[in-house]
Amino acid sequence: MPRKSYRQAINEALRQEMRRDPNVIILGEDVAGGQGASGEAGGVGGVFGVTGGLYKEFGPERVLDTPISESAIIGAASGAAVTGMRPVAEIMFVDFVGVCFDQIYNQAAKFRYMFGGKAKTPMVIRTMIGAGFRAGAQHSQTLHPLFTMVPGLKVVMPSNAYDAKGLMIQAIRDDDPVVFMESKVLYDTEGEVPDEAYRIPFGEARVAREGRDLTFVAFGPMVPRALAVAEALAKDGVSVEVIDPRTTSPLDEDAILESVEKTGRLVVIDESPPRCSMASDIAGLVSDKGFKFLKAPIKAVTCPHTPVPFAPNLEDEFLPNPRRIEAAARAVLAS
Amino acid sequence: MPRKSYRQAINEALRQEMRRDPNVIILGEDVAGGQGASGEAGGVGGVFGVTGGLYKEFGPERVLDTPISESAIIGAASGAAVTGMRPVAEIMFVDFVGVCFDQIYNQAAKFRYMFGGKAKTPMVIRTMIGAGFRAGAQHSQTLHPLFTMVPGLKVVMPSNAYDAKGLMIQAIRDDDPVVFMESKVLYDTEGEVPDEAYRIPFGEARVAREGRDLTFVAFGPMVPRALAVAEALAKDGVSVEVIDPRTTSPLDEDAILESVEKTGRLVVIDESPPRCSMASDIAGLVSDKGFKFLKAPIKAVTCPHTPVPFAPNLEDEFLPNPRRIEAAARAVLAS
Amino acid sequence: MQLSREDLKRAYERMFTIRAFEERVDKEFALGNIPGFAHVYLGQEAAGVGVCFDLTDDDYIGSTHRGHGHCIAKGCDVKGMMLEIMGKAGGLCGGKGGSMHIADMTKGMLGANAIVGGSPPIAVGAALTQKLKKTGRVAVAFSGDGASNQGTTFEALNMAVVLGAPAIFAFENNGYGEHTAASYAVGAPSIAERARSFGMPAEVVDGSDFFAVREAMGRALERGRAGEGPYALEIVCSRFLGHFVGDPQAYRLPEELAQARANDPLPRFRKGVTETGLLEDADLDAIEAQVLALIEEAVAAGLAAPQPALSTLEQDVYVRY
Amino acid sequence: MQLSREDLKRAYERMFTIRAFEERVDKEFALGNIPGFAHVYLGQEAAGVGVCFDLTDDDYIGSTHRGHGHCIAKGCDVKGMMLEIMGKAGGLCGGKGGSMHIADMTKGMLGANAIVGGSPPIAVGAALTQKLKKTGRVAVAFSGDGASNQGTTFEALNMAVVLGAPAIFAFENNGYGEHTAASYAVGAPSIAERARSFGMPAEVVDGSDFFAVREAMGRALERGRAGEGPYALEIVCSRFLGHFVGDPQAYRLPEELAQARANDPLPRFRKGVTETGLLEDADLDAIEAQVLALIEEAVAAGLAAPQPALSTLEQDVYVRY
Ligand SMILES: Cc1ncc(C[n+]2csc(CCOP(=O)(O)OP(=O)(O)O)c2C)c(N)n1
Ligand SMILES: Cc1ncc(C[n+]2csc(CCOP(=O)(O)OP(=O)(O)O)c2C)c(N)n1
Ligand SMILES: [Mg+2]
Ligand SMILES: [Mg+2]
Repeated sequence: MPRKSYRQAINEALRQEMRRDPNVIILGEDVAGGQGASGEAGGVGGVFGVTGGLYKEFGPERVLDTPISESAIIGAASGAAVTGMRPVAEIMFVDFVGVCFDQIYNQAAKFRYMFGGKAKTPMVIRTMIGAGFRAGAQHSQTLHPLFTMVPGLKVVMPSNAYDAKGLMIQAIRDDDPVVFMESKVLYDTEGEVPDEAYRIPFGEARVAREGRDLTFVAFGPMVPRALAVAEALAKDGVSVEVIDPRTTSPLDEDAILESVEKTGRLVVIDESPPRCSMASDIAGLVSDKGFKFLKAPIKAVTCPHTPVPFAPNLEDEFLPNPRRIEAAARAVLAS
Repeated sequence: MPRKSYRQAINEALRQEMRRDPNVIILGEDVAGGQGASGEAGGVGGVFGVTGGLYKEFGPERVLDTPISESAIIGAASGAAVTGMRPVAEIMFVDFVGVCFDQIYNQAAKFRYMFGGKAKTPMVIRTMIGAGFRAGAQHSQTLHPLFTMVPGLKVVMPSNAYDAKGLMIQAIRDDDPVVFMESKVLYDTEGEVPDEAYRIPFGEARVAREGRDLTFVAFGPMVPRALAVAEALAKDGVSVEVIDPRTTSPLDEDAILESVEKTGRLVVIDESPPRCSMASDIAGLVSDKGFKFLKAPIKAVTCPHTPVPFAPNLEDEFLPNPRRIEAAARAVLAS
Repeated sequence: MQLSREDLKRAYERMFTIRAFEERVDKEFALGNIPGFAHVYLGQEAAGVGVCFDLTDDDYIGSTHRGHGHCIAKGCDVKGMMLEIMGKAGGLCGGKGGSMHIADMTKGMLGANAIVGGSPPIAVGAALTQKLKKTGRVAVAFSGDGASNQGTTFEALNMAVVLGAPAIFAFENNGYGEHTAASYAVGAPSIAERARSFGMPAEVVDGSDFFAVREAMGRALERGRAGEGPYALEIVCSRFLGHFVGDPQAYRLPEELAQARANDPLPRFRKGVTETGLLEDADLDAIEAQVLALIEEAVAAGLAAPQPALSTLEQDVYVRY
Repeated sequence: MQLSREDLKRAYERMFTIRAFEERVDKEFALGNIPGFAHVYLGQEAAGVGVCFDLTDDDYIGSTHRGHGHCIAKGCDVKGMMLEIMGKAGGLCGGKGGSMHIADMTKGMLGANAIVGGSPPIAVGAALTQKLKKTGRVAVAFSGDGASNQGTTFEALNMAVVLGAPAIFAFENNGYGEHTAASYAVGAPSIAERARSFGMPAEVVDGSDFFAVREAMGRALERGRAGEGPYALEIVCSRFLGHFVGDPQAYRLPEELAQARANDPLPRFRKGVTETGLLEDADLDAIEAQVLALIEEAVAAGLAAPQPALSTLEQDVYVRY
């Protein structure tokens, strides 16, 4: 199977869906780039190149650059969605969501329910997440709990190139608003990605590694980290199962509970401050429905309750790192 | 001790702090009311009357009506706070926070940390929370998890008049941004409230009722509901301890853990959809640090994963109601 | 632009339906038959009807918390509205929306909106669809004077210009945002001028004159249907009652309220069409009688209707598969 | 308004400090000594220095992601800035802020801001303090042409008018928001006109002319210090390099970039003051030498400085008690 990067996988998904369905449009800041400039338009394709080349193929009526007006971007997308389009809107860094959050959680997410099931809002919000780029407190957040808590939103966190393509295609064909969280640190990671279109249903976790002694649940960019620690622990004879839920909403509760039923031990690894996080969300699930399986406390490896610091050494310490993940695993195994 | 309503208690706290410190100002929509109108100015005092009379005592330089521009309200407050004032800004219903969330979580909340400890931002954001008013999906939310997850914010949820006054005075004197969540359904509830100023420190839970068999943790408007069910269960010989954390950030972890150490059983009652909620947050805490005390699964009684419905019967069912609280308690007691 | 007798009757029928509906809402609210909040549209009927008069079901509007009038003007079913406002099964949103969230996609009604400034960005999106699909249709964003100060509204104005979307911004300046006067909260000398400075044509129009509103809207529509971009109208009007049902309005002097009633758009319309002989008083009286019967029926149906089934509580959050 | 020799030297010193600082940032970034993103201010020096020239430490500015120039213009310590940008202990924010979050309250610098449109509301608050405390001080909100389209910025304009706050909106129109031209993204014919329509005086000024900027700012300051309310400046300028360090700028033709360099504010200043005999080339050369030494020192200090202690990671989130 051809190897492609996470970035290419997303780009391919967008391109294939745009070819398939003329209602799919892309809008956001610099998704084309160069509009109104003295030089060439369409040569940018997003600050990290994810929408590269789409303007050239589909033109200005399908790939729309916008002013820096995120509320209007999201509103334009949801208004277009309820009237027949399938927009893919970009909020460049997820950190910017605070200027347009109303249009997401009070508007697009609520239309279907609030209007008694009579509206459908098929739109995707693409956004980049995560620390590790030394980009400081306002360009490094993850914020998936913010979306996960909102009824009416579906929330996707692909951890690898294959999933990124299949989940994006599903997101575009889905009839609800979907927040699609792209990990900056994963853009250049490669994997086997089929050329043809395929979808990965939402709410179906992937068992990224099978194991017996301990369950890791990890999201997006934390999945490769969890796998690396699992690998290291295997050398010590510890068998770790790694679950990648792929979507935080809907969440594949069964997959998590089944794994904990088998292992009796759980560590959640999540790039987020700890309070009201996915780490606590999973703990809430398992300490209720999986309580009888538990042989040890549930541990969370998260970021501290701080903004993302700029200095590289502080940022590295801020992220759930192998040392902290391993320590949590050992603590859970010891009890 | 004089009896006062929750509304009066907050009004009194504001008034006393404004008298004490000329840097305390109030700003928001219709906090005075009637500006520019043909009739009288200052006669409104907020849509629920909480700031009533303050304009008349303190005038337009201390009680500032604003346009419907929440980002500018919060920005004006934080900009005033870092330059020497102690603003109390109002976001009328917490539901409106989506239009100004950036100014809260990326700006005011992050200044202190992001600027290396060199800025202080003493401001209070007053806002009204909760369902039960048949006000529909965009005027009935609670959203405390949204603030609790943000490092740099302190989050207050008073459940009674006495606490409301003491916590508001603390909030105003605090040197950090504080989100003060006022429960609409509690405004008319009365309690004993001293005339003089007093403060209740943040992060100190109140044991609202002592008990042996089971711990309820409840927030804001859910505290009286939890107490009522505890009362009912007492008739059946079940002794429930009710913990009111009073602030969700900082959270009094010790009080919760101590209670669970004693009872071994926990039900969290929270007005919020379930995902990434305070219910899961508390479960995360206890399933780690209190695991060894637990004799039964941790149950959460929350709202369903839906927007707030308008129809009264649906809204009543949406809220954690006595039937559901009691069922959870019995399930936990039975296992 | 001269309207036929049938058109004139339709205009009056729409305006009077709003009038009668809202007066009844006010009354049923006081009787406890309507839960929650209600913001009535009394006094602004000519604005909504004038704007929507020449729209089709394939044109869209986005509305506000004060949305009943817009719904009726856009052709929503009055009985379905009343049931919705009463929180009953069979309401336009199954009772799950309520007064501030009535929507009807089949009528191009994108929803009332309880967030001030919530609709304009959405309307730009609906307008964008029309542009991309080259339908010649438009989308209207109703906003109040208060909403004209919300950042989302400003962004929508600029976005519509940049995308060349056929969005029409109908600013209903009724002088107040809640209990604060527009003269205080709108720092600009004029909402229309401010909109114009974003790069679109804009005009001020007398909102108690149905004909003036409709004509101004005609210019906006002409531009929109021709694919030439957005347009803004500042429609100056007055609300007869308080911000919400129950607001005592101490901040407005009796003279101001009297002045508002003196400009009542309905008698003005009646006077205009009867004096010029276009319609007879009897025509209008017949319409009124018919409308009142309809409202009566809607209220009776609303009172009789069951509450929504509890099983609907968790329905329609999102598609499940 | 005629400036003394000392003032002129100070002006050049500030502009050249920005120039040398940013050229060095560009270089150190390429060498891997500066982590993350960097948005340099090359070409816009006269704008920042012109705006800040007559401000005191008790006047405030709110800045942007492109904030180094504003910091220097407002008097922030260059060494503290370099350490901060390198993420080192001893940086102005202890290494926790970085390029996009430099702040110095003692200099009235409220912070660079990585959220486009983040600063204007905050600056209005700082201005409100001055109004309420009757200090005669002002607060400046720097924003780009791109930021001029953000809802928060529009709200801030209106709020400043309504509250009568002495806020000065300095829109630096460098023609681009990232890789999109202002001619595309700003639907309005002019940013200044758009601001004026909010109800404040506004003017367009040539941002490569230090004197023109300072004079326009003088008018804004006069109004602000007198307590008469806000003011807007659209400062037309050009950025020499890409949006961030590393942007190849294929969207700008070579001629446009050459034109930008031809309007370089520094030679223009030098030419102006030497031709009229106010200063000698030697004066300016001496300043340059001095500044270059200072920057050299700052870089050396930055490279030598330790990383922040890991114990600071969880410090200063909020006050604990
Ligand atoms: C974002 C937001 N802020 C505040 C409110 C509360 N609120 C509801 S209606 C209203 C006044 C709106 O005034 P205007 O836009 O003039 O409309 P009108 O009520 O006059 O029709 C306010 C402040 C809200 N619903 N949403
Ligand atoms: C709310 C928000 N949206 C988008 C961005 C990404 N972004 C950073 S700088 C920039 C362009 C800003 O343009 P302008 O205001 O003209 O400033 P300039 O870079 O030209 O100085 C953008 C889109 C952001 N930081 N914040
Ligand atoms: Mg109004
Ligand atoms: Mg720019």
